[in-house]
Amino acid sequence: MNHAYDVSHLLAGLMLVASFSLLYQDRIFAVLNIFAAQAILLSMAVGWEAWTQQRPHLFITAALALCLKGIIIPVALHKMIVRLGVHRDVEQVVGVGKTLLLGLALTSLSLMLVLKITVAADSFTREGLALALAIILLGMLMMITRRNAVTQIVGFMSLENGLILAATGARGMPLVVEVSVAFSVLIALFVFAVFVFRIRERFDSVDIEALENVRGDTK
Amino acid sequence: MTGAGFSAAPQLAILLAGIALYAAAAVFAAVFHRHKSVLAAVYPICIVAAAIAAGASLAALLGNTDSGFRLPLGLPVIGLHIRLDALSAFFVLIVNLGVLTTAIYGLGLDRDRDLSARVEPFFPAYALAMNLVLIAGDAFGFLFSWELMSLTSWVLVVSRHRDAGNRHAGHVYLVMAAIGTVSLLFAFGGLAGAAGNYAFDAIRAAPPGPLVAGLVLAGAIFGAGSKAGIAPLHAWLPLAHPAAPSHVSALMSGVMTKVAIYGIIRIVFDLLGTPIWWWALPFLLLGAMTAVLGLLYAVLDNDLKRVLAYSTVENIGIIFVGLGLALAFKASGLSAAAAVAMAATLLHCLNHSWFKSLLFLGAGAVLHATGRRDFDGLGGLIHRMPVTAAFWLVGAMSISALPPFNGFVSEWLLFQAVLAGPAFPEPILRFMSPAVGAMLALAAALAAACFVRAFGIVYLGRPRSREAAEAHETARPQQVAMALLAGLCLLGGLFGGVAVSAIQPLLQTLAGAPLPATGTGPTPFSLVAFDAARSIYDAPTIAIFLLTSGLLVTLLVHHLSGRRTRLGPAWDCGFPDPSPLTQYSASSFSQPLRRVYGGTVFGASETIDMPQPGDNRPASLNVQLHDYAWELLYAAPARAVVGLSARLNALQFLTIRSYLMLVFSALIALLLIAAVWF
Amino acid sequence: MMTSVALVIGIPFLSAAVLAVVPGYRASAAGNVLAMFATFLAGVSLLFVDAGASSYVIVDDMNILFIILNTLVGLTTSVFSASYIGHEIETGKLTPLFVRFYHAMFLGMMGSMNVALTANNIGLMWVGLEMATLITVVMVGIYRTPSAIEAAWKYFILGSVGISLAFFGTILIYLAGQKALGEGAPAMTWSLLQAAAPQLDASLLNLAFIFLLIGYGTKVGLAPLHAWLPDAHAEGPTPISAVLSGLLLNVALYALLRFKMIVSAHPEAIDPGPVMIVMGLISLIFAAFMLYQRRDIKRLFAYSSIEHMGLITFAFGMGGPLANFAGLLHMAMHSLTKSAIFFAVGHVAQAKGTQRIAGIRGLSVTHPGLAIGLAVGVFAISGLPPFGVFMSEFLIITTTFAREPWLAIFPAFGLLVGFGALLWRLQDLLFGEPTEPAHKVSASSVPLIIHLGLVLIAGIYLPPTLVGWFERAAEMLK
Amino acid sequence: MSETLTLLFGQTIQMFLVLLVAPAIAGITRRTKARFMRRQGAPIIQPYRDLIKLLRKEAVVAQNASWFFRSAPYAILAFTWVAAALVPTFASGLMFNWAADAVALVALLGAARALLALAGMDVGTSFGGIGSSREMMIATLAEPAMLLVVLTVALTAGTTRLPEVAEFLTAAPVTVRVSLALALVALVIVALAENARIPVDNPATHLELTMVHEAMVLEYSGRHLAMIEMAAQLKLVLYISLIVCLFLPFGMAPANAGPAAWPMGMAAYLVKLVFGAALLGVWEVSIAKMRVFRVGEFLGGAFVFAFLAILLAFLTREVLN
Repeated sequence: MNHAYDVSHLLAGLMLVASFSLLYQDRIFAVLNIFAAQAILLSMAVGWEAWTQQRPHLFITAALALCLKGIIIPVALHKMIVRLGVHRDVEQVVGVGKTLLLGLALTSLSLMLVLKITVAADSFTREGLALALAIILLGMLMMITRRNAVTQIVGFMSLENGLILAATGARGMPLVVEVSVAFSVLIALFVFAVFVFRIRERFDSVDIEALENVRGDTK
Repeated sequence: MTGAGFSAAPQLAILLAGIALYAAAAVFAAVFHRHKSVLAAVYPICIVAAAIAAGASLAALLGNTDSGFRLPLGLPVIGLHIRLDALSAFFVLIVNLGVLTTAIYGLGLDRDRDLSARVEPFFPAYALAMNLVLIAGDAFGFLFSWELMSLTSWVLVVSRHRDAGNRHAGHVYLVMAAIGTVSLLFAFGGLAGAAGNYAFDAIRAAPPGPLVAGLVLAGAIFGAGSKAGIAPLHAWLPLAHPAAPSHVSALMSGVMTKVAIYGIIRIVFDLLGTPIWWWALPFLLLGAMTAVLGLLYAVLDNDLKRVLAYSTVENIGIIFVGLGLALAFKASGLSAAAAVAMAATLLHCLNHSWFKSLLFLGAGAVLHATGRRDFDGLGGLIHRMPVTAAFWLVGAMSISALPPFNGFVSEWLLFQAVLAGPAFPEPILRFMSPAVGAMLALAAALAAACFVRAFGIVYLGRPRSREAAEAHETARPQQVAMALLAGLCLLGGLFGGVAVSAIQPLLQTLAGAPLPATGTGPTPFSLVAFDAARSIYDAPTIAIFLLTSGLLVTLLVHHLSGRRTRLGPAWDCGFPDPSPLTQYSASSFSQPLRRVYGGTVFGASETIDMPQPGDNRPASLNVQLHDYAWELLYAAPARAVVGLSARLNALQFLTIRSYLMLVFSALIALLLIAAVWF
Repeated sequence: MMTSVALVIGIPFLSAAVLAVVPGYRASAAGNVLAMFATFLAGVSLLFVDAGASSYVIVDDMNILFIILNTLVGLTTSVFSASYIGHEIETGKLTPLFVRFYHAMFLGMMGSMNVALTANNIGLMWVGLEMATLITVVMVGIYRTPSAIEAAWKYFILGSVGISLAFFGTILIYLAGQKALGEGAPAMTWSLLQAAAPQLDASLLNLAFIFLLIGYGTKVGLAPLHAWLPDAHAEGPTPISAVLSGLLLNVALYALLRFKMIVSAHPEAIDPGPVMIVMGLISLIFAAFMLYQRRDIKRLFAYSSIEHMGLITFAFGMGGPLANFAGLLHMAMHSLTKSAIFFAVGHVAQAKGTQRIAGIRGLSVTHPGLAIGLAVGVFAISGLPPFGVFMSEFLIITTTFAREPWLAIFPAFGLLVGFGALLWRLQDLLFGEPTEPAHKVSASSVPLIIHLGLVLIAGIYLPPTLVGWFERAAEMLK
Repeated sequence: MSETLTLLFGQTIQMFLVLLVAPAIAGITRRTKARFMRRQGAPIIQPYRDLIKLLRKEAVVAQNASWFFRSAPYAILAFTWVAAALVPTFASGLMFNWAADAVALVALLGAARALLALAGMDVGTSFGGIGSSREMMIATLAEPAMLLVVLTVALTAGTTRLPEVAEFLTAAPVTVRVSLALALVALVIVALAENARIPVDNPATHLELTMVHEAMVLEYSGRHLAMIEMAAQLKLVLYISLIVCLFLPFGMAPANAGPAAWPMGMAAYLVKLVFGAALLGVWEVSIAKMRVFRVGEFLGGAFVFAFLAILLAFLTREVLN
């Protein structure tokens, strides 16, 4: 049991490190690579859970994470960037230093919060949940501190990685596989939507700010 | 009366029949609104309904009926309570007499020109709503009907929607009505308590504590007071009342304001429990201020219907003073004085409903005949509309509290109540009563000035426009309506003593005692306030006296001088000018008053624009007035709301990232709170 | 019970599948109406079966009305859609293929909402709600104009983030229940969680509620999570706006209330009241101010929906039998009224060929019936009698004042500010010199009349059955 | 019954008494003024002659005058006359003294004034309007002041009925009360204003932009003018009577004394009237006419005095209580 705990803790910790790296990176390809790494770490973590919890169907989730988020989407986004000529630099709204500081603050907030309120829960739930929450918050932070659509998608996917981590960490939770499938569909739609909009040539770039030129209500 | 069931006193049953007739008329007219004949049929039906309802309420008032029942409608569990007691009956009488006369006036409306699907279906609906307010026996029913009353009258206010001014008036009106309703919601919330005892009986059984009572009082004064037109909340009233068709204006000004007063009486004198002396202070202060301010507005305004609306504001002020005095006396244990003040208040409600309706109907006749209601386009109508002019004169004298008409009766009683002021145990009240008396006196004098001006400018002199010169006398039913009201004004003036003895049981309930000395005067018609040695006003005697001396004068003068009369051009100190523009105008008439009062109250200033020599431009005198109530309480908040909304509107145009940031911040904020809290 | 619920959920999904392959947009419109009618009958049949709960679905006092309401509004909206969307083809805004797609998606959305409403499993509830959201995203973008796509995109991103947070909250609820109910499905079953609420882990519940409030609150449209809502309403087809405001917001709030019940039932968990009061008031007052600057008629009423969702959230935050009763009543009334308003707005937009308020004047002259419909709707939603919203607002304001006099000023202020704006706009629309053009209206006015008729009746008389449901649900809500 | 008849008789006497003495009072004032100006002056009976002359002349009415213009003088005279007849003069407790109290009296005068102001506007000339407008402006200040004065006295006496007030003051020990003194000052100012006297108005001038009363009646002639003049003279008598009744009531025949006491009362009353009229004459020669817009301040002073008076009256009551 202790062994199981160590491994899952290690994997979750590595995912958190990957989240920080995502915040740190300002090259778009590097972002994609790190995200792929995080997804692979997630699939390993989920696989580990499937094995230790004796819930083989979680392997489906692990496989999904590996294939879709670890391979297909990074590759697709890579190609898209190349084909569409998106800027290779990540446009940051908030500087890297500040972002990292904020990230640290969010991480400590989630650790403090979860550790404080889950005194009664078993240690796995506590640590796993705390790390998952930190990953989720960092994903959101990435979404709001980066301007490119691609990095925003990556931010959302990273957030979703945290969710899957939390869901698989919750022992015996039903519907996890179904939910992970649903999320995958969602992400696919996300990528597809950006791609479609670009193809329609309605917007100059995938930059979301360009999407917002038309704001409905006239000023 | 809390039990369910449908047993009702015959008066209530008959009243409900009348009310049902209103409902039928409204539905009927709404369904067949394309047929002018159906629209025209609304008024006869309303006359019948109003007569039935007025008769029933008079019977209920005289019989001191107290009857009610509960219907399984409205709020669940609590149900809808219907209740007719003497207080309701009194105001039901006011409402239905108003509807009766205005509906008679409506008979004379021109079928092709005046009838409209925007007015006729809503006229009975409006009457219906006002009646329902008065017979509601629970908070929900009361406010339901109250809002319905606002809503139906809003439709009437905006019925001539092409005029941007009317639309503006409608908007201000309904928003203000909503503010008032919310304030009343507060009041009833306080009365009902957390347990939700919304039925009046339940509220009466458990009156609120002093702090809550204070809040309820504030809510009631703000809510019902704004509806009645109390200053400084009154600014909607002179916009909305004149915007409606004139017979509706008559109802709004003459009758609906009384429904608001009913609301205040019901809450403060009935539901709120034993009064505390300081409750009277807001009434006295606001009332005295309103009475004077209303007339100062009226006397400076140049629009016939708006002048009447401002004068309504003034009269509401007088009624408020009466209520305040009654409350103060009641709280001080001076029941007899409370009865005098209450009698004055109630009679003034009745009287004002008559003369204000009369004046508005007359204004309607003028508007119909000339198409104008600005003083600068009227004049000399006494020649073309002698009947209207005569009745309007009666109305003007009544509203100016001149004997032998009815306005004076209530005014007189009120002064008697003021004179009982030294008996107050509270020094503040003792010193306030003479101040209030002074304000009332000032208001009375201003009222005379205002209506001399209005009558003089509109009916006397020479016509100031072609329309006025070609005016025609109004239709016969409209003359009948005005005649009825003028007759009521005279009868009310003569037999105030009788009226007071009819409401004795009501005074007993509201003030704690009836009038002490009614019927002890030298004649059966004498109005006696406290006792016959202290104060009597015997209108019939004075009227006979006046008639006799008038007759004597006529006989004497005609005996001495004959009746030789020669017509000639006007003298005017030898320099008569044929242009009617040389007459004194309404603005010039009010100039001295503006000089005396305008500077302090309205920040009035005059600038003279004198062209340089050689310039052909005419010189002009410009007057600037500030309506502070409007500027501070209406325009400024409206600007603030729109300004703030313009700033907040930036939030509509953020980037998605910023919106995400908002979501994220909300989450982090809650998490931080949680981190600190748990 | 199971049969009825199965029908309520199954009919829309199956019909959606069928309609997706049926050629001809007229047939699919008719099919939509038919399917929704069948669903409505299935919903009504719930009245005649015993309430109860299985591990996946539940029918109780809390949701029975909302299920019936959902199917009813679905039915009336499908009737409205049939005539409205037909007009869109005539004006060339949509192709027949898209219309077919529209009808199928509509049914799918209704089915998803029914899933969320009947779910006893909180995961299933989440799935239903998210499916409904995703489908509406697509529907909002159906016109494919730049602004429509932008609105859909905004909705999509914010909705997805909401989805994620709500899911995290669901996980936390599961963890909170895990100890008391054991691993597996029971810890995700609402009725079991509710029954065992006092034994759950209080602090986890608290944390869960925060995530659920933000997550589902995004769907409810609470400020500052509301940003998707006005644009989604304004740019999508009008029937979808009606369903969004009338149903989807309600369903999301319903989900939130289910969780509030669990949290409230735990003696040591924090009281969700204050948070809901604050968020409700922010939404109410913010939306009320935003109404003044609106130039687009649908965006105007979208903000009005935010306002009312804020008021409802406030009412539930206040709690207590009266406020909860009023909140539930207001949910039902708002649903009926706001969808009716959107029906009327759809008519107006077709009659005048624009959604811009400045282009619509003098409706009472050119389209009296429509003007009355719109005015009645606006007055009903503004809480004027004789309509149902008056009763709920009456109860909310009076009971708040009776309990916390100073607190009552805020909702009252918000409502008044909002009323000022709505009335201003309404007068602009109805009165004055009519503007050109003035087309004839082709869309059916029956749905409008039905909705407003129901709201009118509710304002005067509430059936005891309904009162009973609400009272018991209010009891559960604390 | 016979007592009623007696009282009715007394009332009738008073009615005609005031009517008869009114022109003489105006005559005395004018005469006094003339004498103080070192003029001979018209004889005291000159106003009677004027009235008769006016009555004999035919009335010239402007072509566009309405029925109101013609009937107003009758009504004005009737109202003023009734008011004058109801103020206790030589005896209190006459037949109809009870019918109208002080408040009603003010209102009766107000009615007469309103009718006169309206009559001034009927022909539609600029002068008429000037007069009416200024008259009403003055009234807005004078009437409340007067009402307050009346209320002050009523408060002191505990009744608004003038006979009772007079009796109370006669019976009460003579003490100088500040409130009553202030009230007296206020009432005198009001009386000056209401009777169109210097400094508010000048009864002897025409064609002056400052005129008030005369401007209103400019279009009247013949019998109509006679009635209006008569009403004005009656009003003067009324005000002097009122001042006398409220502040110097001694000498008045008590209510139950019967006709035997009347001659004494009448003598006292006439003396007081003559004295008052003469005093008015003295006052008028010793002061200058004010600009119209200063009148507001002047009458505002009356209002302030009256207000102070009633405040003090309330205070006195408090001290006494």
